[in-house]
Amino acid sequence: MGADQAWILVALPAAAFVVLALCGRWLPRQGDVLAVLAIGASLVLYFFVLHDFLHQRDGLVNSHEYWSIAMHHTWSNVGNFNLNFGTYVDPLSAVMVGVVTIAGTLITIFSIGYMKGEVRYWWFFAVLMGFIAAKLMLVLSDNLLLLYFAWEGVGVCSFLLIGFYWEKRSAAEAAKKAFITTRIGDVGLLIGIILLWKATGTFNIQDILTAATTGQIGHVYLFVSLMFIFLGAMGKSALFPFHVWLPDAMEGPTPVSALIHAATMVVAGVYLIARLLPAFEVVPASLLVVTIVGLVTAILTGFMALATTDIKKVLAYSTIGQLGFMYIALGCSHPDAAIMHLMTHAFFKSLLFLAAGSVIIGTHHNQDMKQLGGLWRKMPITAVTFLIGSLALAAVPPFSGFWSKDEIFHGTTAWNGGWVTFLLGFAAVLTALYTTRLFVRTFLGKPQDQAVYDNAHETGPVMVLPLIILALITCVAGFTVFNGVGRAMGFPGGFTEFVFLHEPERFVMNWSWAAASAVIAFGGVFLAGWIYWGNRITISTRLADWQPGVYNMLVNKFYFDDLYQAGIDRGLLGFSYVVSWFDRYVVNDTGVDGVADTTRYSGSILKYVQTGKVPAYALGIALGAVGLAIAGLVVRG
Amino acid sequence: MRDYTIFIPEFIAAGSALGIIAVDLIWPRVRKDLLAYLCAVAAIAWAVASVFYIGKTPNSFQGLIQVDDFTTYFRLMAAGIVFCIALISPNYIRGRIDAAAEYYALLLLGCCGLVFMAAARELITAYISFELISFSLYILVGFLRRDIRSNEASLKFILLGAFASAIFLYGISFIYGATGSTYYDSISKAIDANGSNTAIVVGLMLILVGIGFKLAVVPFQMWAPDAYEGAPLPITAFIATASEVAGFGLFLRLFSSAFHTGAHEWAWAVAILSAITMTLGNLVAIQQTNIKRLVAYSSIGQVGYMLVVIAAIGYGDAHAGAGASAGLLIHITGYIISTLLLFAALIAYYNRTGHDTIRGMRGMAETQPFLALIITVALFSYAGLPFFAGFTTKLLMFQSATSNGLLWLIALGVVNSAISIYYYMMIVREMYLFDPDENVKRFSINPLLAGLAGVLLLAVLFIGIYPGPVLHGASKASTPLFQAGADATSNVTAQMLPK
Amino acid sequence: MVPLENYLVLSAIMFSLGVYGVLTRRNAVLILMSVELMLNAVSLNFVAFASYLDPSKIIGAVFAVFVITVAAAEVGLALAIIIRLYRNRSTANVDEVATLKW
Amino acid sequence: MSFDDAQGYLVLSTIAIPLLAALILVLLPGERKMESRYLSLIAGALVLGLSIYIFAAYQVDSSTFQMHLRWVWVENTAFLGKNGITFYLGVDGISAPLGLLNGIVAFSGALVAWKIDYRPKQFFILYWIFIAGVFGTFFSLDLFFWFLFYELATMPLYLLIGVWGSVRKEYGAIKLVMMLFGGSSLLWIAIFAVVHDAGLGTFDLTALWNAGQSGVFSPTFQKVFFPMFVIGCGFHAALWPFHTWSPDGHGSAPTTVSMLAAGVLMKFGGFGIIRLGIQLLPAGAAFWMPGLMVLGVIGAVYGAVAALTQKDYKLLSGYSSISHMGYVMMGLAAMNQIGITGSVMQMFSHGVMTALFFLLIGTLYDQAHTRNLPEFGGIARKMPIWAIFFTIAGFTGVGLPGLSGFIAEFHIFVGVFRSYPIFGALAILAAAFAAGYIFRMFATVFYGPFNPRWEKLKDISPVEGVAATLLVLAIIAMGVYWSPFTDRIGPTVALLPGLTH
Repeated sequence: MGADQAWILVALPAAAFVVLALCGRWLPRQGDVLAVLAIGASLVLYFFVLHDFLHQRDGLVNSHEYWSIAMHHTWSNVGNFNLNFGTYVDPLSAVMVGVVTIAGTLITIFSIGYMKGEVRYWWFFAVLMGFIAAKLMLVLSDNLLLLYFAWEGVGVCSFLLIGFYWEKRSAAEAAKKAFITTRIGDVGLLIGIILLWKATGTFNIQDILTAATTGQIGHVYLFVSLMFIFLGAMGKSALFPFHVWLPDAMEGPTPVSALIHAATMVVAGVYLIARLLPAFEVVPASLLVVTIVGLVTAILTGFMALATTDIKKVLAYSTIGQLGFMYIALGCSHPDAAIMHLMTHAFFKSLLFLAAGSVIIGTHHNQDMKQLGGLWRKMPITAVTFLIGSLALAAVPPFSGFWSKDEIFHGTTAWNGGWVTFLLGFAAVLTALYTTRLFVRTFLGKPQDQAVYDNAHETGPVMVLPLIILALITCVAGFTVFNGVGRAMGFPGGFTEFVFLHEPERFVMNWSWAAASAVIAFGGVFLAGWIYWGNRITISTRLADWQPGVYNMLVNKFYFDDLYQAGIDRGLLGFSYVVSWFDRYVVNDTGVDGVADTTRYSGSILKYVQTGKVPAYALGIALGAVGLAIAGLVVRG
Repeated sequence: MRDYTIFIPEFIAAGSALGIIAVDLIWPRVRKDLLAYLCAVAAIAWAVASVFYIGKTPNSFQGLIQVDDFTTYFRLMAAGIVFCIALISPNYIRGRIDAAAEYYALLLLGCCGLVFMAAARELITAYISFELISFSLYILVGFLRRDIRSNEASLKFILLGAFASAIFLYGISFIYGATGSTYYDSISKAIDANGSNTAIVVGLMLILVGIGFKLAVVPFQMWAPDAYEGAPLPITAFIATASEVAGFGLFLRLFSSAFHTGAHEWAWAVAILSAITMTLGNLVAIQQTNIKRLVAYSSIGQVGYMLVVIAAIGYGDAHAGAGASAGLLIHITGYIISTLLLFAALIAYYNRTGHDTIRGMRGMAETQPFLALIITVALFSYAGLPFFAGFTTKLLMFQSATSNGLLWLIALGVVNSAISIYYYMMIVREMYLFDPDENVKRFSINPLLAGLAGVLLLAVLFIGIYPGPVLHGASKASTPLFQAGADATSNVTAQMLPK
Repeated sequence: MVPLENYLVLSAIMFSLGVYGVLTRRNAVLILMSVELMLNAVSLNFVAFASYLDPSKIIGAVFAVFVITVAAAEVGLALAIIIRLYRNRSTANVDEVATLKW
Repeated sequence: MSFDDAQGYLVLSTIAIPLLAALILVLLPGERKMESRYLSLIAGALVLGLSIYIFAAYQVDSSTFQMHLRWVWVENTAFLGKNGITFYLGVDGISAPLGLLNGIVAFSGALVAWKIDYRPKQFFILYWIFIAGVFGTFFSLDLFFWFLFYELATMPLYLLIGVWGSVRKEYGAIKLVMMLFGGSSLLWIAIFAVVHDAGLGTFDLTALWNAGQSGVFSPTFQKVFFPMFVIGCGFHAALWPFHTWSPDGHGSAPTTVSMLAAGVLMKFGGFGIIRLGIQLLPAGAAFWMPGLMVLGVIGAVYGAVAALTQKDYKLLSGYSSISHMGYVMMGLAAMNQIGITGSVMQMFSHGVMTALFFLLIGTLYDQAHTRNLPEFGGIARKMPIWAIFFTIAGFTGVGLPGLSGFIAEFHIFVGVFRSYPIFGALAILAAAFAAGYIFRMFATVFYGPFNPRWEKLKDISPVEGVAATLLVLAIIAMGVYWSPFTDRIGPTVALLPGLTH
């Protein structure tokens, strides 16, 4: 099964989706086994594809050359405007497919336990498979149009999954909000794609990149189209102005949050920008924009995470923060750091979400820190796995988070002036802070709500197994950066030699940087531990009294949600009322009915000419005759 | 050179008119329906006789009456009208009119007048036949002796008719005075030779008044709504068809052969009259509640559309004029058939329910679906909707009349026919959208009427779908109009006048 | 020879008197009389044109005769209708006879 | 009789079968309701089969008129010269997909009309006259018959809406009919002028096209009469200022009629502009197309924004039709091959989508008898299958890739971007608004807490289910594999005069 049959990876989950959607209800165990088989098969096939892909490299003369396998055929053409779709496998997409398939398999297994007893059990797996198929297509597609196809497919599946419990009004609203916000982003993406097509005449990514790098597209034009495409990425990755939908998306079941809102969907934007990075490099200003947005998002969500008490919302904000980190790495034109962080983040964040899920199942559906506390005695395995995940998130050494965040720090040195590095450090500290706060308030200290604490219990093996596997992966994932480890696994070298922008660079352990980032991580952890573990409640309440304004602002997520809601209600819907009023009363009543009434009214006036009296009629005739005669003479004269 | 053989069809018609009166006098107790069938048979004989003249070389009686394809076309139309009116009248007349014989005789004589109006090539004959059909109409309108509305209508009709014919005569005297002759050809040669002067212009305008009155052109149309409403139903149909056909017969003949050389004098006047007529006719029709008055205004509107062709004759050259008058002939044929179809249904409904207001037709789709279908088809044909005669004929007429100068008038005509769709739909609305009043139950209609209505319905559909043959006949009829009929009359005038 | 214009002016005056009569009179019979006056004016006109312009003088005279006969027939018919109306409505005043309107 | 003529008779039978069905129905006694329904079903199936065959049998490589049938009707009489009026049918890349659309909508309409039991015979007579009119307009190549069928399709609407309509049916009926006839009276005038000015004394469109494209009409003539054609057809296509019949008319029409009116009748506008505007008066088109683009954009944005706050879902889908037809106008106004191909595809996609929309709305309205959106809630629990169909229709409206909506709009956007980038961006923004009103409808109608008032709602009936499945198949077919459409439409559109490549 060679790399150019990569489309089979997409076909398997897609077929599962069709089968489950049509007759999932009547399948044995409502089709969850079929789902796991489909995603498992894709995982196995992925390894074959990877194996074949790596061996193709042997034939290359020097290892520096960038190799890839592309396969496409024409789907339709209108004159010279032909759309051809196909797959494109290269190191970047290989890693992404790996992340999706591994995380997907584990999460599908986990959700068998989590979703037991749900009303539409089969529908959940159907849409899950649909989502995975769309995500794989997105990653493997070789042209922007097919990418946009998959992009929208991913959006729809996220809408269906967020709105899975659609009986709840909040879930329905959250799904609607998520889809519309990402849809606005997609509008930008579509405009960007068409602008690029207008300049290059093709949708194929590689052709566009070569056209951009060889300067065939004007700088300003390229900048505008890249900004539009970045708009799409911002929508999907819930970056700064569009971040409002991700916290609400937690309404969906936890495996959904794990898979979609941690591992795969939100990182689609990162993949897209990484894929188009050569074009971004042609216009340095765009890289600056990406970095700034990344920074603002990281810091802002860091603060928000500190204020919320719902464990899933904290993880959601942390996801947005980590995405900010990835965009900063991209901004510094280090896709290797960004993709590595993406990979490691996918594993430890899905671990955290799944652990949070098992906490929710274990404590019978409550997820508010104020009720939880001291759970580590009741749920030891979940507690340990949660600890490993949070340490990785806080970038504490040996765990995977540390290596990838270190790479990002290394990348930010590219910006002179160091202000990026400083802000990144600050964001890293914030990350460590809220991660430790989350762990401490959930698992350590006195149980806040005795009732919850008493009947808390460890979740079943189906859910615990994936947790353990993910925990192992989290520990190990960081070491892939080393050359030796990579070579042992069959890769040409360390992670940075596999995924690179211009040329592979061997990872060299820079002790000073490693020490600095370790200090930041431990500092944050101990600071949070001191605040929250010792006399924990008083400190956070003191913040509320000391600076009520700041605290309220944090709790209300800087009032962005209300800002957008007001903007829509007053702006858009107001404009819509005006337009429909205008249509009803001006265009319709005066324009159309007005004309009809005037004709009818004029008719009713003219009818009174007919008085019924003979002399009046005779007068009509006489006047007509005289008028005609005079007019005849006048015209002739 | 008095060739009486050319009048055989008219002799048959007039003879049978007198025959009907004789039959009534001899057998007073004969059933009145028999007279109707006699009249119908006479009409058929008339049509058959006139068919023989198709394609014959046109010869004229002393240059006064020209029998050519144009006259044959009008003979066939006249025969058709009499046939249909004769068949739809009997069960209307049964209770209401006692002098049935005179009724049918006048129908026949009136239509003779119609044919001669179309066939005349000389002003005196034209005037005489103009008066012949007017007189028969004055009497027929007043036939319901005890109904005050019929009396009032005929009074108005005759007073205003006399007034208008006086003006018409005054115009003719001026034309005669200016050109020295009453023969159309010598008039046109005279105008062509020494151009037009004030006398001719005034004369032309006054002639326009006379014909305008007959066709109910605005501002001379005020008699029409009252006459339509007052007259008995079959006679309303007779007025709507016969007087229109007669008026346009005279209009076409007179203005194509006599005044075509002085066209720039009257073309603009006809265009303006046409514009006013169609607009007022359609606008006032929207408000009507009585079906007969609505048909009156709708026929005023239709006259407005047909005047466009006369204006086109004025603006265009001989070839364009021939094409345009062919369009007019096919439209007027379609219009007659639709009107007869409409009135056949209205009479059947009136005989049974006695309603002639639109409100009275409520729920007809329930009580008598066949009649409702007939009325809808007739109205849609008036409005010019597809598959029905109105659409094809109106389209062909307007298309033939299109010339750069007249496009505004045709645009107005099209807009007016769009307006007319509204009030025809209002009648269809009354019939289909509402349930009938409780006391009216489903009833059957007289088989004769139903048969006639069915035939007319097929005719309307035929013209609407396949206008080929009728258009061919109309174009053959309109060709002789524009050939200078010099050969027929020149030798006669020379011969008559003493050397 | 009296010039043609005099005759034409005379007939024009008679014609307009007739029109005035039709417009102002309320009684049907008097309207009828004014119409007859107009017809006479027309026949005068014909005869005048015939004598002055037309060498054969035939057509004008023939036309005048026809006008007179038609006028006579018209009067007979109109009076019959007016009598019928009078029997039904016992009035010949045109203004009262106005039920058919609008 | 060559194979091509045989196919010509097939095209003829798409018009003849509906008329024959109407004729048989006339002769059928009124009370026999089931017979009239079965007859309509058979006729619907036949028409569907024929339209599919015509679409399939259309040779993709030769983009000239195929399957043509020509009977000389009236010739060399009065003002008509050589083949003055000919009954001339032909199929080209543009009319083949639209014929298929009509076949599909006709069959599903006949199915949906199954539950009409107030005088079904009369309903089906008028219904089949409408369908014959639509087929005639798409396939006839003679201006006389084109216009005859154009008006024939509009004629029965008054009675269809007036007798079988719902709320405010009289107002909706007379407004719809009067506005459409107002529009077609503009067409009358323009046709008279064109036929006269061509000087050939014939209504044959192919002759008129050659005259038009070879510059017989003077530029000023074209500048005057092109807008008349566009506005005349604009009434049918709900072009912006002439659109007000769409919400009211569809609002008060019965389900099947609003399916037909929105699904097919609105396509007359776009089709007419191509046939009579672009092909006949290219110079006029070149001059006026920016104006049409502006109207199209206004229509697209205006319709979407107005739909955002509609309380009544029938009006809402009326406004959404205006918005989608705005895209069609923009595609045409782009005057390049991709744009016009996109607009023809959008005509097909919107036709099928709106038919599905109105079908589903009709099913809900017939049971709930209220059209006020806020009163609904959590319907999906009571009507799950209906909810799935509605979701698919909604996603097509939003323009989700994989469904026909996206690929059609995508071609239009690409085409419009090529000539007017700003308008293209505006159009894509309007597409985002579409997501607004459709998802607002989803959230209020399906999801959210269940409103106990709708306890007794039953799911979609099997007959309507079949119709809805047919429409969904069409949507997905075009959404996933659209090259059959682009291969047919593309080459024909390439032949249109005055295209900027």
